[in-house]
Order: sequence, then structure tokens, then C-alpha cells
Amino acid sequence: MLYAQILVNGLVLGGLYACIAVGFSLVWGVLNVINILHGSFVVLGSYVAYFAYVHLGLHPFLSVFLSGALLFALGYAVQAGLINKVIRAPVLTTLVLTFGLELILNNGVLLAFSADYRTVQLSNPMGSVVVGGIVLPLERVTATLLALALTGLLYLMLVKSRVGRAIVAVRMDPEAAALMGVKVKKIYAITFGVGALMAGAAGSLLSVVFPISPLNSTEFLGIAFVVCVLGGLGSIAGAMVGGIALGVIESFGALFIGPEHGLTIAFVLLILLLIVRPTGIMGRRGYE
Amino acid sequence: MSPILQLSGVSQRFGGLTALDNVDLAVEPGEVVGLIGPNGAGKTTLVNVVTGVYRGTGAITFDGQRIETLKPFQISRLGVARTYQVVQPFPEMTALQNVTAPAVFAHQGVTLAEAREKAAEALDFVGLGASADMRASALTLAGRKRLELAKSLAMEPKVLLLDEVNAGLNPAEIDVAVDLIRRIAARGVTIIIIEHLMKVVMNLCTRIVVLHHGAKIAEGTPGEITSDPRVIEAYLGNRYARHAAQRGGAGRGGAADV
Amino acid sequence: MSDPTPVSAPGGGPVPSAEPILKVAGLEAGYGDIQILWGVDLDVMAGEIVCLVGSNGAGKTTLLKTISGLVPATAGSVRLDGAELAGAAPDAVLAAGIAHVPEGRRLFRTMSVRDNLLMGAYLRPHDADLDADLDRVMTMFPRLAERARQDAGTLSGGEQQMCAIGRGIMSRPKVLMIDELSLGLAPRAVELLSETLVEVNRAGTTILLIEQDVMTALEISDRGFVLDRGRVVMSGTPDVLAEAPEVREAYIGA
Amino acid sequence: EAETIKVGAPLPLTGALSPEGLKQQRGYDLWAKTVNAAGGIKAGDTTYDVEIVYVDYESNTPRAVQSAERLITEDGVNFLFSPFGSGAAKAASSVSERYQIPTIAATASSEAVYDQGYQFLFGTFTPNSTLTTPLTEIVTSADPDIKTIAVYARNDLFPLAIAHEAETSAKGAGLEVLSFDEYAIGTMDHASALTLMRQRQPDWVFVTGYINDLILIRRQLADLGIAPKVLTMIAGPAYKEFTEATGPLADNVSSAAWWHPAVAYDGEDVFGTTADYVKAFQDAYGATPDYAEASASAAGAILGLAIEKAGSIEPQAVRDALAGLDVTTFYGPVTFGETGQITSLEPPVFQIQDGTTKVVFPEAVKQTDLVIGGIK
Amino acid sequence: MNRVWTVLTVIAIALVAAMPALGDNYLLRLGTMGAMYAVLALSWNVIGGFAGYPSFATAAFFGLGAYTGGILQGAGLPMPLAWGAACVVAAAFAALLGLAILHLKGHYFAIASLVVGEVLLEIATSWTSLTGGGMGLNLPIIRISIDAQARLFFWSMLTFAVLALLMNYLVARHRLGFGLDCIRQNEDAASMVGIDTTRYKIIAFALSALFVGGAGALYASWVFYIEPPDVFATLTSVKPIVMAMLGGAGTVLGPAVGAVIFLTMEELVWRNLLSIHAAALGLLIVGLIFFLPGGLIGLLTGRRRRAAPKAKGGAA
Ligand SMILES: Nc1ncnc2c1ncn2[C@@H]1O[C@H](COP(=O)(O)OP(=O)(O)OP(=O)(O)O)[C@@H](O)[C@H]1O
Ligand SMILES: Nc1ncnc2c1ncn2[C@@H]1O[C@H](COP(=O)(O)OP(=O)(O)OP(=O)(O)O)[C@@H](O)[C@H]1O
Ligand SMILES: [Mg+2]
Ligand SMILES: [Mg+2]
Repeated sequence: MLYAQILVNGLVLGGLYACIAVGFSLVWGVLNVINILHGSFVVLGSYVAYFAYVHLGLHPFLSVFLSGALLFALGYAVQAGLINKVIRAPVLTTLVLTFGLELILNNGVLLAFSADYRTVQLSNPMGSVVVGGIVLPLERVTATLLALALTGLLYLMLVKSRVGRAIVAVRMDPEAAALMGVKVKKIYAITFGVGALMAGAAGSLLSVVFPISPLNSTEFLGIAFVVCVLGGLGSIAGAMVGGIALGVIESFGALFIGPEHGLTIAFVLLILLLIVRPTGIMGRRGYE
Repeated sequence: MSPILQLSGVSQRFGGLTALDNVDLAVEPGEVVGLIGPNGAGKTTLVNVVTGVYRGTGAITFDGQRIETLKPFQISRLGVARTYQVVQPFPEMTALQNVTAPAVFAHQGVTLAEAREKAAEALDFVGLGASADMRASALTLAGRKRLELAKSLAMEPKVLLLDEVNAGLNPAEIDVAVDLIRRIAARGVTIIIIEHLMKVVMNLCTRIVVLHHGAKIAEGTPGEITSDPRVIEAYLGNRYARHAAQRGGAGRGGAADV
Repeated sequence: MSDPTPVSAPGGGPVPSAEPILKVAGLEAGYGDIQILWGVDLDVMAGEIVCLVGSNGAGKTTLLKTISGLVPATAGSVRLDGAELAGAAPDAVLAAGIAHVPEGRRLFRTMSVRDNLLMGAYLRPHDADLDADLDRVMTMFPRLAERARQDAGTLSGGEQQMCAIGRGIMSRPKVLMIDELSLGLAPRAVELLSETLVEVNRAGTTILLIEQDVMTALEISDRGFVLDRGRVVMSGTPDVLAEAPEVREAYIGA
Repeated sequence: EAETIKVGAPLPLTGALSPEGLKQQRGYDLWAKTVNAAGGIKAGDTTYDVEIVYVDYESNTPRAVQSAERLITEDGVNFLFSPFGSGAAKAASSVSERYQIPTIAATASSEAVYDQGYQFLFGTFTPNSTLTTPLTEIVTSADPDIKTIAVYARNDLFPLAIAHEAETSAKGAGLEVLSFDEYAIGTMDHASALTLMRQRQPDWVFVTGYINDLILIRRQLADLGIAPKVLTMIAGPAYKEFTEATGPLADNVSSAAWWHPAVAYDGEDVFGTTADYVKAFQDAYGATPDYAEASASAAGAILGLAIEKAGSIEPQAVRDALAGLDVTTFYGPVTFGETGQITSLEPPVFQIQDGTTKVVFPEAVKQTDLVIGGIK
Repeated sequence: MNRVWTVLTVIAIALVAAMPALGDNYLLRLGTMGAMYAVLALSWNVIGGFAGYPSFATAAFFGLGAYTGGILQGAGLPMPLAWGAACVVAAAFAALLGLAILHLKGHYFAIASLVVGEVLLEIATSWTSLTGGGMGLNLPIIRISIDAQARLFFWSMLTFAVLALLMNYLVARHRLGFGLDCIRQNEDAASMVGIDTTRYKIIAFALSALFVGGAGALYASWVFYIEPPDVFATLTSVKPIVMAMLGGAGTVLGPAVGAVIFLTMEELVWRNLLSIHAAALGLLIVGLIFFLPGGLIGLLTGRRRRAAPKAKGGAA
């Protein structure tokens, strides 16, 4: 029973992790840009949810669409206006660029919203149910399910839609994609926008779980990093598997070795995994 | 004379696919052996196994020494050089720097200055002397293949594995290239040459080995190979066979010689 | 530089119309400070198969890349059916009707063969025609039908070439440009491919191809152009070119 | 013609500690404003206006040390307020000690900060044990059936120190410590640790951390249906954000802090009584001050008293005045011990009841009794 | 070009030498900081700039050095010996670590190296008996005057910086540097031309840790007090990369120049802007990326210029 509960805890956490990471993975895999802004995008998504809830009474599960749309617009603009200009430069250049942008954005968010922790205090929280002795905190579970659903949608979009195919094509060979009639820079911007959209949506979902503050951005970024590598870069399935793996490892790590080491265990396993399987659990498929 | 390079029972698998299937091959010093076969037959894989890029199964002996467990750089220092089918230049370096690298690293105790001289020589030899200061990424595809050749020459190898080093040349340029390779062979370098250009293979090789689905299906002189029905069926095609027959043998023939 | 040798009457094959469908005039282009094309003039009539030969580094690939917009033109014009395309982006060139099968095939390696073909039709709305075209390509290259679900990267060289050409056809181009038709292909595969290409041409697509194996190229072409150091120095029917001593010496050899 | 005293204040205005930095800044600002409005500080024949020179040290301790040196050598400050928390205050104290600049730490409670033998460092927080010992006494005397405790602490200087004190106090009171778990900084999920805790069924759950941790932990406790008889959290519940964020879940959470607005002292300092201070703060910021804000203001008020007593702004004189200070302020009675840490303060214990905090200790300012149970 | 460099170098040396005479202790502190940044950026350059392995392990080496130095000094080892020991420990650690993670490519290597710092951070935090854990570690105070201390640390850190610069110079001049260049551009091909890539990478990685470890120990002595989150801060890994990129990664002087630029920018915005200095620094960085894509060194030497045009096509 204890193990079952811990497993459920891990799965619930892992779904949220996956949702945080998937946009980051997409951008990294397709654009070869390590988007340091990602954590702040998640935080912005949370603020959208917060204000939508406080001023419009919109439940965070609904404001997913709003924050997704707003962040998509922001991401699109950042890529089209700035990153596209140096997209051909080595990965460290774009890393430094997004690092600089993150300094600006995070400082801006800090000034605009201050560092105080805010929380979405739902007027009628769902509480928990006990199923077969296992406690299911409903807000978290719902947020996780929505996160997984969104990730699934993104996967379908990439596989089935024309734009999705274009994104995949651009990832593999931008020049060849241009020869197919793909507007490569536009696809770059859309991809970055979609990455930001996923971050924003994740932010909305997380707002029912975590206190909101600009200070969380590094935490989210760190998680995105680790999940990506666990699962394998640039693949949606990888992010999903990596996120859930991280959540479960962390939960059991906390159980067996102690809560202060949960994350350390995850990190050590990560290094071990990298050593034996350098391309992540899901392998290289989709990333070249 | 004992073979300088010998493969016995070499296999290589990728997942479910058997890219090399129990291949035996012995190459005598000074020989120029042709390795042909349809696309995907396993030719490049064979080169990769010999040079230590892939670790297959089976035994590989070079110059009396087992090498199948060595790393690529160790094998290359023993005197096995290769060119890449998909060219592998150091893209931001000039052609000269590209060739300097093998010249300095393939042998101990070579100074950078000496290596640079050797590199310039090798570049001249393959006809890239004029492009010595061009960045490798700016060379044409054929130019990059020349560069590959120069790099492998700069290592002063005993055995040279040439993987489609002449692809992308037109027939007139091929004549020059064939002459070039002959001169390399004349220095006593043992050569294994992979090529789909029959003009090259037929002109250079004393012996041809044919791979199909990873296995050796034929081996013999150019004449024997061009008249082998299995080889025609799997590789050469009827048109080539027709042309070859018209010309009365394959000694100098090639698809281009209509 | 001298004008190209006058074009002689086409010998056999589908009869080309009088107006060129693709007209390249005075085209100049290069990479950074390095100019590669120095005023290329070239006409392709509708329905023709035209081949472009030239030594290594002559600028053939650069010419195709300039036409398709991958390399910006610095001067001159590229007209398709009279419409100016010089300076247009690759997607616009493709939309206008010129497809380019690039050097090295450039397939999308981890996409299935079918998805690669669909990428060829990226600019077209998804309609019944699309499925019909897919069928057409699959019939043309039965091998692709067998491998429709396989990742393109795992195809053999010849299959990859078929897939690349099929992908070009899927965009329903007026003009199909193919760089290095037979590079790295086994002789038998070249043979099959050239037969297919003639079929494609019969079905109404004008073809401009680069091929190093000059005799194979001339065998299936209506006309040929010789490119040297960024200029067209000669053009004519296969017979004329094959007999020209300069061509024999420089491009066919002993 | 008034002269100016410059007081340097390195604060974590950005980075992980920025919420705390902003609080302290409010406390200092209020002091400077009040002093200047009252005509400044009189030292001997001269009257001085106060100017506070802020530097953002980005929540980064080395930066804090650098800031201290910059403030002293570049900006020429006369006095220093320490950076936030015990760690940074300790690190920066080496600089102010070298330059012999009297320094007041408003948020450093760890004894390790003060036992370095430094002469110029003073602090307004009593040792951590002064928070946990009365708390344990109250809890055990309110319900003798409380026999077991589980401690859950953030692995970070201050929260960990408090947790260790709690463990010691609990053992001293004869309680069984069922578990002592630490969680890493930045932990985003406590479900597993809390699941284990649930199995052990402690009577008393004692959690330390910063406000965001505590909000998250409070919610996850509820998610997992863990409802001990007593739930103590330090240091979040002192802040109004905690009550706002956890709503009904905040009810009956107990806590302790070095100061609470409900205490009542009649100060000799510029602020006057505690009530006056609270009012001044509310007028300025529209909010009730918490202990961190009050301690910052108190640091200023104490400095002012010391300067007046010294009759000069000469560092050694002010230092000596501080060391010998024995006054009452709005914050409480102030005398510093041998090490420079305040000894005269009796930190209040409080509990959130029906959405508002009620002081339950010390007797003098007690508003109500501790409620046992009622944790949702 | 050489003359320009000579002049610049002479000016720089003169300025640095004059620092203790001209400035107060704060300026010396900045100088020490600048030298420390230069050590970090130059060290990173060996693995990141030359070999092209985007290492985020600088913080790990720095923290390891800081704790090694701190613990040894606490145990009574004289300061300079503790610094030397930290160099050795960091380099040895890097060599071992390299064996494990240098077969990873690109992004994966980046993450693995980043995670190493996190793990060390956790270890330092939990191993309270040795490191003092979250409570931090105090170093023995040196009983010499403030001014003498400031000078001591300045000159010592500067020595490390000069050594790191020298290391870069020597690496760039010798086969090691050439080999690393090859590895950066195409590792498979590098192996094929006879380069023992594993050995070269490990050497480069160890070199990239050597002086960082020393700088960490020196830093610990300098600030008297260290705690895990400070010496293992992720920013310590990121900043050297930014500096190297600003100055010109893969060049010998670039990272040093970048370190000085970065410190100057950081100090200027930090000094003049209270709550928006981070954003201002961000703006400067973004601006530099757009206006100086090859780094400052790239601007001065035109290193990024295309290869000389080939004489071709002019035969008309
Ligand atoms: N790394 C790999 N993973 C999986 N399959 C591989 C790998 N490398 C090669 N193959 C497969 O192994 C087979 C043999 O490939 P190889 O490159 O040796 O062929 P080849 O004879 O050189 O063909 P070509 O003439 O086209 O160059 C092919 O079917 C190829 O797809
Ligand atoms: N990216 C580039 N930068 C600079 N120069 C280039 C670049 N690409 C090609 N070149 C140069 O342009 C010239 C023409 O190259 P191009 O590829 O067009 O020749 P080609 O006729 O296709 O040759 P090949 O038969 O070898 O394919 C060559 O001299 C080549 O070095
Ligand atoms: Mg091959
Ligand atoms: Mg070409």
C-alpha cells in the first residue's frame, strides 16, 4: 500500500514534470536552442492563470487556453524578432542570447509582480479521494491528466498535421525543408511559440499546485533539463517518459534514502543512465 | 607471402539487420582489391569494422596483429587509413590544416612544421594544391573527396581503404583519378577500393570481391566478375552486361563506354 | 566569353514547344565574396529533358541552388513561364512550379517514406489529387510502395534516390531539377532510374538534370548544356555534344 | 545645517531571497523616514539625517560580502545593517569587523554568527532555542497526551537550525521524536516524505522552511489527509501571505517568531509604543508588519539610540554604546550579551485561529490559549 | 595585428601592475574578482572553446576546490599548500569524471557536467561532519592587515590567471590544441586521423579544472566563509561561458578579455541600477551577441571573415 501510494505520488508529479519539459525539449530538439527562458515562460503562464482567476474568475484548468495563447504570441515574437537572427550560430551563442533575455524577462517579472509568493486559492477545491487506500489529491491528479492530454495533443499535432510534419522536417534538414516549400523561419517561430505555449499551459496547471513566484523559474528550467536528457531530446514521447521517470525516481528516492536526497538520487541515476545510454531512455529517434 | 589484412568470419548486426554476414577476406601486400555490391550491401560497414568504428564479431588481422579490439586511432597509427563515403572534413579548417592533422597525429614525433610540409605535398599530389587555403566546407563535393584522399595519404598508410572516393567525378576526371590511385599503389600501398564506377574498378583492380546482403557472393578477376550471372543480376544490370559483351570483355570497359 | 553554340534541332523524344518554360539569363551568384556564376544563360523548353554537364566545381550545383532560391542571385533573371523568380525564396520558387532534388538526396531521415513524399506536396492543399499523386509515385517506384512505412534514413542508396525524386514529383512541378542523378548508385540502380525518369518526362514534366556520367546523361536527354567556370560554354543535342572534341576530351575521356 | 549619517544595507533584492529583502527594505525605510521626520539623530552637538544606502546582493553570499566592502570603502557608510539571514550576516561580518564598522544584524539568529569573537557585530534575534523551548512547554502542558513528534526541515542554515532546536526541546520534554527528515532546497513535491510521516502517525508535526515551502507542505498535508493534533510551522505563518494562500488550512497552525504586532512595549526610541509602530507601518504600507519588518525597523531604532548615547558617530564610541545599551523599544527590551546577540527578548508563540493570528505566549501579551486539534 | 596586440598587452599589464598603487581595497577586490573570472573563463576555454565540449562543470570544480582548500586549511595546512592541493584534487576529479562522461556528445555532455555540480552540492550539504553542511564552513582568519590581505589575494589570484593564460597559450601552440580543434570539428574524423580522442579530451577536461580548483580554494581563503549553494552555484558554470563567448571562445586572449568586459559591465550596472541591473546586464549581453557575434577578439582580428576568395572565373 505504501509503495502504491508512493508510485501514485511519483506518477502525478511526473506528469507535471513532463508538461514542464515538453516544450523545452521541442525547442531544443528542433531549433537546437537551449531555451533558458523556458522557466520564466512557465512562471508567466502561472501569473496569467492567477490574474485570470482573481479578475475573471476563470479556473486555472480553463485559463490553460488563455496562457497558452498569450505565451505562444510571446514565444513567436521572441523567435521571429531575435533568435531567428542568430539561429545559424553555434548552440552556445543562442544559449548566451537566451541567458541574456532571461535576465531581462525575469527581472521584468520581478519588478512587475514582485517576488512575493502568490497562490490561486480556489473557492471550491476538489480535495482528495481515497481509492483502495490510496489517496488521490484531485487537483493534482486532474492537472496531471490535463498535462498528459496536452502533451498527447502536441504529439498528434506533430505527427498528423501538415505544420507538424513541417516542424519535424525542419528539425532534420532545414535546407531540404525549404526546398519542399516550407517557410523555415516561420516554422522556427511557430515551434518556439509552441514551446512557449506548452510552458504557459504548464504554468496554468501548476498554479493550482505550487505557489507562484518569479523565483521558481530556475527550478522549472532545471526540471526541464533533466527530463529532456532522461527521455531523450526533441521527442515528445521522450519528454513524457523522462518526466514520469523523474517523478517516480524522486518519489522512491525520497522513500528509500530520505527526502533530502530524492533529487540527488534522480541526478545520480541520470548520470549513470547517460553513461550507459547516452541518448536517453527513448534513444535517438527524432533527434539528429 | 602472408596477407597484410585478413578478415575471417566477420559479422556486424544493426538491430535485426545483418549488415555483414560471416565475411572472409584476405588481401596481399601491394594488391588493389575492388569491393563492389548493390547499395546497402555492407561495403561501408566493412570499412567501418576494419577501422574500428564498429566492433563486429570475427577476427581481423593486420600485418600479423589482431586489431578487432583496437580503437580507431590505434588502428590508424598502425597504418590503416580510410576515406569516408560521407565526407568527414574538419569544416572550419583550411584544406591544408585538414591534411596537417593526420600528418602530425598518425605518427609520433612529427612536428607541426614538418607535418605542414607533408600535408602540402599530399594536397599537391591529389590536385588540390591550389585550394590549400580554402575552408573545407567551401570545397565542392568532389573536392572534399580529394581532400579525404589527401588526408589518408598524409598518414603514410600501409593499407588504404577508399570508399567511393571518385563519386561525383565525370569520366574524364576519373581517368586522372585512376592514374593517381595507380601512383599510390606504385608506392607499395595496399588498396581496397569501393566504387560504383566500373571504369575505376575495372581499370585498377586485380581482384574484385562482390558483396550482397552482407555476404560475399563472388570473387575474381574483373573478367570473371562481369560475366558472373549472379553479379549481373544483383549489381551490374543487363545494360551494363550488354555493353560489356559488345566491347568483348570488361578489361577496360565501363558503363560510360557506350 | 563567347555565346553558347547555337542550339540544333532536337532529335527524337517528346516535341518541345517553341517558348522556353524556364529561361535563365545573365545569372550571377556566389557565396559571400566568392562569385561562382558569371552570367549563366540557359533555356529549357516545355517537355524537354535537359542535362547540365561540367567539371567538378564548375558551378552546376550552385546554378540549381540559385534557381531554387537557396543561394541568392546577385544579378540576372530566372523566368518560369515568363514570371520572374530571381530573388524569390525557395518556397515561392516551388510554388511557382520548380522542384529541386538536391545533391545528396537530403531525405528526412526519421520520417517514413510516405511522409517524405507528403512533404513534397507540402504546399498543396490536401485533396483527392494528393492521394492520386501518391499512388502514381508508388506505382512508378513499386519499391517505395513496399517501404512506405519504413524510415527514409534506413533505405538503401538507390531507394533513397527514388524517394527523393518521388518527393520532387509530388509537388507537381512544371520543371523538375535533379542534382547528381546517379551519385553513389549501383549500375543496375542507375539503369532502372533512368527508365523511370523518361516515364516521368513522358507524363509531362520538364526535367533539368545534372549528371557526371555524361554518356548516361546524353542518352536520356533531348539537349545538353556545358557549364564551365560559371558560364554556359556550349549547348546542343546529345549527338552534337558527344561528338564535340572539347566535350570528349574534358568530360568523357579516354 | 544637518549632516548625514550613511547606513549601508546590502539586501537580497533579486534572487531567491528577494521577498525577504523587500521586507527588510520596508523596515529600514520606515525607520529612516520616521527619524528624518522627527528631525534626525542628535549626537553631541550635531544633528544627523539618516540616509540608507542599499545594494542588491542578488541573494548570493559572496556578493553580500563584496557589497559590504563596497559600502564601506566606496560609499563611505558609517554603519552597516547585515545582509539577510545568518549565513550572509556571518560572512559579511568579517568585512565590517576588519574595517571596524558597527553592524547590526536584523535577521540572524544562529549563535554561530556571534561567537566568532567579533566586537562590532550586534543582532536583534535571540538564539533559536528561545523559539522552540516555550513552544514545547506550551504544547506539552496543554495536552499531556501528546507523546510523539515528527520534524520535517528544509536543509538550509536557518530552518535546519530551528529544527534541531525543536528536536532538542522535544526530547528534553520527554517526547518521542518519530522522525527527523530534511528536504532539499527547491523541493517541489513532498508527497513521499509526508506519506511516510502519515504512517508514523505523530501527535505533533513540526515543519520548518520558507513561506513557499510551508504553503506547499500545508496543502500536501491536507491532500494526504494528515491531521496531527498540533501542527507547527516556522517561519511562514507569521506572514500574512501564508494565511491568504492556505485559507482555511491555516487554521490552528502554530508558530513562533521574535516579534508579533500584538506585543505591547513603550519604547524610548523614535517609534514610541508598539501600537504606534504598527500604525505607522500600516499608514506607510497598508499592511501589518511582521517580525522581519519590525526587526529591521528595530535595528535602525537601536542604532539611533546608541548614537545618541555615544554622543558621536565615531565607530568605537557607537560600538561601546551598543554594547552597553539597556533600553526598551517598540520591539521589546534591548540589551546585548557578551557576543553581541540580543538577550532581553522573549519571543512570542502564536497560533492562527479563525484566520487571524493570536498570541499564546508570553503571559504578558497572551491573547488566548493554544488550541489542540482542529487541523484540517 | 601583432603590434596591436603587443601594445594592448603592455597597456593591460601596466594597468594591472598599477592597481595596488592606484586603487583602494575595493578596487583590489574587483581586480581579484576579475582575475578569478579570467581563471574560470580561460579554464573553460580549454574544454569548451578548443575541444568544443560545452562543459557546465566549472561550478563543480570551483566548489570542490573551495571545500578542499577550506577543509585542508581548517586542518592546519598552510594556505598556499591548500591552494595547490585544491588544484590537484580538482584536476584529478575532472580526469576521473572525464572517463565517465566525456563519451557523451554535445547537449548530453552539457547536462551531465551540469548535474555533477548539483550532486557535489548535495554531498557538501549532507556531509555535515566534513563540510559543516548547510551551516557553512569557516576558514581560519589571517592575522595580517586589511591592506596586506587585499594585496595578497589580488596577486595570488592574478598569478592563477596568468598561469591559466599561459596554459591556453601553450595548448593552442601545441599538438594538443590542434588535436582539440580537430575533435571539436569532427570527432570521428579526428579519431580516424590518429588522435587518441579520449586521452586528449580527458587532458583538456583536467586542465579545465586545474586552476578552477585553485581559484576556488583561494576564494575560500579570501572570503573566510563558504557554504554549498554559493560555491556550487550554477551561475558559476554559466558566467565563464558568457565571458568566453563575449571575448571570443577558442582564442587564447578572448576569454580573459571577456572576463574583464563582463566584470566591468556587471559592476557598472550593479553599481548604478538598484533593482534593474539584471535586466540591464541582459540587454548588454543581447546587444553584444547581435553586434559582436565573433566576440571582441573576433572583431579585432576578423577571425570570422570568410576564407580568401579563390581565383576563379576571372578568365573571361
Ligand atoms: N548505424 C547503422 N544502423 C543501422 N543500420 C545501418 C547502420 N549503418 C548501416 N546500416 C545498414 O546496413 C546496411 C549496409 O550499409 P552499408 O553502408 O555498409 O552499405 P554499402 O554497401 O556501403 O552501400 P552503398 O553502396 O549505398 O554505400 C544498409 O542496409 C544500411 O541501412
Ligand atoms: N558554401 C560555399 N562557400 C564558398 N564556396 C563554395 C560553397 N559551396 C561551393 N563553393 C564553391 O563554388 C564552386 C562551385 O561549386 P558547385 O558545388 O556549384 O560545383 P559543381 O559544379 O556542382 O561541382 P561538383 O561537380 O563537384 O558537384 C566551387 O569552387 C566551390 O568550391
Ligand atoms: Mg557505402
Ligand atoms: Mg555539385
